[in-house]
Amino acid sequence: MSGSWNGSVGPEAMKRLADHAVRDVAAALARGHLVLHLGPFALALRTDNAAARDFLVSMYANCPVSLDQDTMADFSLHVRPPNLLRRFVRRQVMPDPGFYFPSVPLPPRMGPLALEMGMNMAVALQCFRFAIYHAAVVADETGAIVISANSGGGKSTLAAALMQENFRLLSDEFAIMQPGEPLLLPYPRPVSLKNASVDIVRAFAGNDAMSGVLHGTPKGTIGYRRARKSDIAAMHRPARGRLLLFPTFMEGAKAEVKPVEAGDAVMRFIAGSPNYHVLGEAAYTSLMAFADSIRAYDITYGNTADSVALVRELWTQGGAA
Amino acid sequence: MNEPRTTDRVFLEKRRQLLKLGAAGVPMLLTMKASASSTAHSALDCQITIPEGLTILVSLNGAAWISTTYDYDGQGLTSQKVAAMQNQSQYVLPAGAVPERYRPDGDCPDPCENSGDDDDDDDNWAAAKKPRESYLASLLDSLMLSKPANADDRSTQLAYNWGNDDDDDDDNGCSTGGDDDDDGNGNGNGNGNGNGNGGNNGNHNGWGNDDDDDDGNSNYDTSECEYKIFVFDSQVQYAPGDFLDSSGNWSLSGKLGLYTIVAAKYGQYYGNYNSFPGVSCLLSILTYLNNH
Amino acid sequence: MSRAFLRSAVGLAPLPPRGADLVAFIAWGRRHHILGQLATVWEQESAGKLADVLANARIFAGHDRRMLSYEMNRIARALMGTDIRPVLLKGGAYVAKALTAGEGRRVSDIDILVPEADLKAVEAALLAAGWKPEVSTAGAYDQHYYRDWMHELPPLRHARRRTLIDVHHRLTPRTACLQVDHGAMLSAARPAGDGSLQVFGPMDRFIHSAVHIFADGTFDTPARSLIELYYLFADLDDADQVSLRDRAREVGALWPVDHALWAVATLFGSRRAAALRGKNRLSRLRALPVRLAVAGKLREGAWARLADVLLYPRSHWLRMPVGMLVKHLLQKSRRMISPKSAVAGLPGRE
Amino acid sequence: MPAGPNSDTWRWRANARHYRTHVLGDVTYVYCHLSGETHMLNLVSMAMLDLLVQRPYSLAELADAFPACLDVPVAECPPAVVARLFGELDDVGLVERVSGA
Repeated sequence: MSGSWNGSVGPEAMKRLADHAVRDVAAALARGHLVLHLGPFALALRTDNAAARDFLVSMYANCPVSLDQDTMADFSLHVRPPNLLRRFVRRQVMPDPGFYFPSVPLPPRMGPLALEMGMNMAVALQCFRFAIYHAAVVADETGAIVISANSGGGKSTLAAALMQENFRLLSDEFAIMQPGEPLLLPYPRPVSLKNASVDIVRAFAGNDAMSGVLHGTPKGTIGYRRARKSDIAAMHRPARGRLLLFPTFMEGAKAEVKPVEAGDAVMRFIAGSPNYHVLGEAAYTSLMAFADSIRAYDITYGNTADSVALVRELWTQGGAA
Repeated sequence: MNEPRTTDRVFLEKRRQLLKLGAAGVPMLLTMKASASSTAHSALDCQITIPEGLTILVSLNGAAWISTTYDYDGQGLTSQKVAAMQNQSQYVLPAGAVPERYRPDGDCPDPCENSGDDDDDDDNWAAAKKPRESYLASLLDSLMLSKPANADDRSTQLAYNWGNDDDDDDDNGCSTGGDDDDDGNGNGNGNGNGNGNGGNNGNHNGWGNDDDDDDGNSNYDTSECEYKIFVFDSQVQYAPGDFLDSSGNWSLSGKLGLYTIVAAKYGQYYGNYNSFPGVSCLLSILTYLNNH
Repeated sequence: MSRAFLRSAVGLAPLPPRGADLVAFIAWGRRHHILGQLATVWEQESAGKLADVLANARIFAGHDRRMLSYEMNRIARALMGTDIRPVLLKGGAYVAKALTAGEGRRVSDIDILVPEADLKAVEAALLAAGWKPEVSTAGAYDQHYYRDWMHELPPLRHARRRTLIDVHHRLTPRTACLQVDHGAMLSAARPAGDGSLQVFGPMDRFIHSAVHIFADGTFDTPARSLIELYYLFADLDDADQVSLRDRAREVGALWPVDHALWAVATLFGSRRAAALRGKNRLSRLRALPVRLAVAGKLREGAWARLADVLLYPRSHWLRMPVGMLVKHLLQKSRRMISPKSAVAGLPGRE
Repeated sequence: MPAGPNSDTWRWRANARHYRTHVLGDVTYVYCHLSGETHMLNLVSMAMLDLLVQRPYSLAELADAFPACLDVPVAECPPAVVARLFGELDDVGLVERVSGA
């Protein structure tokens, strides 16, 4: 019985979500048989929530999916009402990644948020094959820019702005690092934008690039900028980090750049990882190689145009570290 | 591998400087921690919205009544007001739910004996370890003081000494504010203020009106010293995850600290039932912590 | 269905051949927290997504294993200079002895056994080395409950590493109707590693596992527990297998061991275990509830809930005489309304 | 800070096979195989670790040798400070007691 147990059909031959009839998609989703294949992960999804379903169909149209119950997945996610009673009494929805994690229950119209949060949770808390760091990653042919997530730093807005500058999107939420090697893997899901950023990004990316807007969520107003077809097409092509940024957005602030010592950068970067310690030596090896290959900066800016100009400059100067 | 460096004068001097820090107690070795802190974690950076006018009444034994409808007049507590508040409370927590630092001291006749508020050690504020959090906590707190004027003062004073200097005029006999003030002076200068000040601050808000000096009612009615009331004058939004340090320990102080504790306790007893504002956000964080 | 899964889990049967069954099998393994064990058996022969899933589980289990080894090292360090040699129980012992039962196993805390006379010294040494009483059980009632009625110190958590340790001084609660002769097992323990820690011999390991599973608990992780028994049984050499029941009788743990042999014989089809049970079967009446519960737990769903109903009172009944049980439950229910702990919402167990 | 009792007669060493190092500027990142933890050591703690790799020291011997190793007078690096720094290494399991000592 050698090599015969693989539990999946070839992902290359797989149809895109948009190529399936919506009815089939809905039926598979209702049973939890829809498996989304994105970057290194296969994620089995299940939901009855109409808002989450419509969001998925629209925002993930170009992703390969399978709709049969034979497909093995890395994680599974059920976006569902908190309990039976709630289904009828006061309708709510929440992500259930299969382990005990009572997340914030949300009104049904916020199904998309529950879905996206759940997909983040599934990876952040259950993935150990790769080291995960809380950061957005974009890249061109020469390498990747890693934007570390400072609270309120504008990571996602900057990532969306850099997409506009012809960088491809690897990931909005996680830098996913290959163990042993400083390679960053794409996981191109929609870029999640909060409050004022929603309109800022809409203004330069255009309405078609955007999801509908959710008002009054626990995180404020939320909207998503979709990953492009080209981002999805490159989802198996890793990139090597060249620039690590720690952004701070301050209304009206003058654009400023300050180099960060590699030793400090590493410490801050690990603090944003949910699983660094689980991977042990493999995570250490790749992170040290990463530290040797990047230049790190604190950047402060007061508007998106400034931040883009600043990153452009850092990107063209110096070449690889 | 650092052979060539060891002879370098600059290098030797650097080591010498570091050694001075080491002799002063600064750690020379840091262990990297993947973060349990919710701020780093998108799934957990949920916010709690405390509705405007929410009041928390705390009794001597640490029971709490929470009401979103009771309209406290700010004129000091009487037994009637306590009864009315309890009647209008939507949520009740049993004795022991609220930590001592938020409870009234109960020493009614004795003016301002030190309440022995020695709970600093169950907070993680000690020393200068968490300047960011304490700053954040105080800032958040300052945003919701009863008196806007104070809020402005305080927000510029960061975590240092705020609350000690201003209106805490020890006016009424049994105000714990007086006690806390002493406490605050004691350790606030050394900037271990989180706790003393936190409690202090809470006092101010609830008792803000103590300044009005109407000791009159507390002479015959011990409600003033058997209960403490905390009022959120305006709607407040905050991320409880900001009160977590990287080890997953809470640093809770002030009114927001109290609210976080009360919401967590509520979640512990009743889960999501009856939608206590913010309880699901807290439950998600607590569950995450318990599983990691 | 579950019995077939159990056999596949330890490699006695092939993996389910159909895709959908394989997906169900992995989902079952995930629910029962035994993907790590599945990985040790099947990762080499897997490809594609299945290999990914098993690799992921192996890496996670590797972390637990590292944590466990390091905790042992730290315990030995904390006790350095004393002549106390704690016995590692359960997972710790399996890792220290590199047993199959320890491979891929998920662990959340470490258990050690020390003679009751050394308890104070051990506690003091651990406290001095950075362990602290776990917040969720630091209240006076819990402390009293653990110290006076149970078989362990209240759990301690290391302040920096946040790992938990349970220090036992006996294998069943003082108050339980089953009293295992832990003294006999303690004196038969043997050194592990550099000798600063000890482990039970193979027979006693099996016996302790059986006691833990069938006589002391709610049987919360049935698949994991049963797989553990299977491997521990397989780890016994012929002579040990033959002497097993005698040793169990000697230390006063015969009936849990008979339950365990029943489980290994029935669920994994071990003839050896079946033969050992021989004619010495427990009376059906005594055996039935436990076995129904095991079967129920394995089936999950409504059956598992039914099994919980059967097992929860039982677990308490096993631990305390009735009068004390009433008192404890009363105290517990009172605590629901009147909590002792003053610190809210701190991370804690349960 | 130390992870357990200590005695002036016990001798300690660091075993370079138990960890890996990577220098980033003035700090060294150390991965410890035993604990699976990554530590950031500065020039002072790294100097002590390097010293303890060379041969075993008792705490008293270390108090003598370490100031010399740093090229500073004992007054700048008194035994109490040496003990505290050693405690930091001990606490994370980077040093081990030499058996028989």
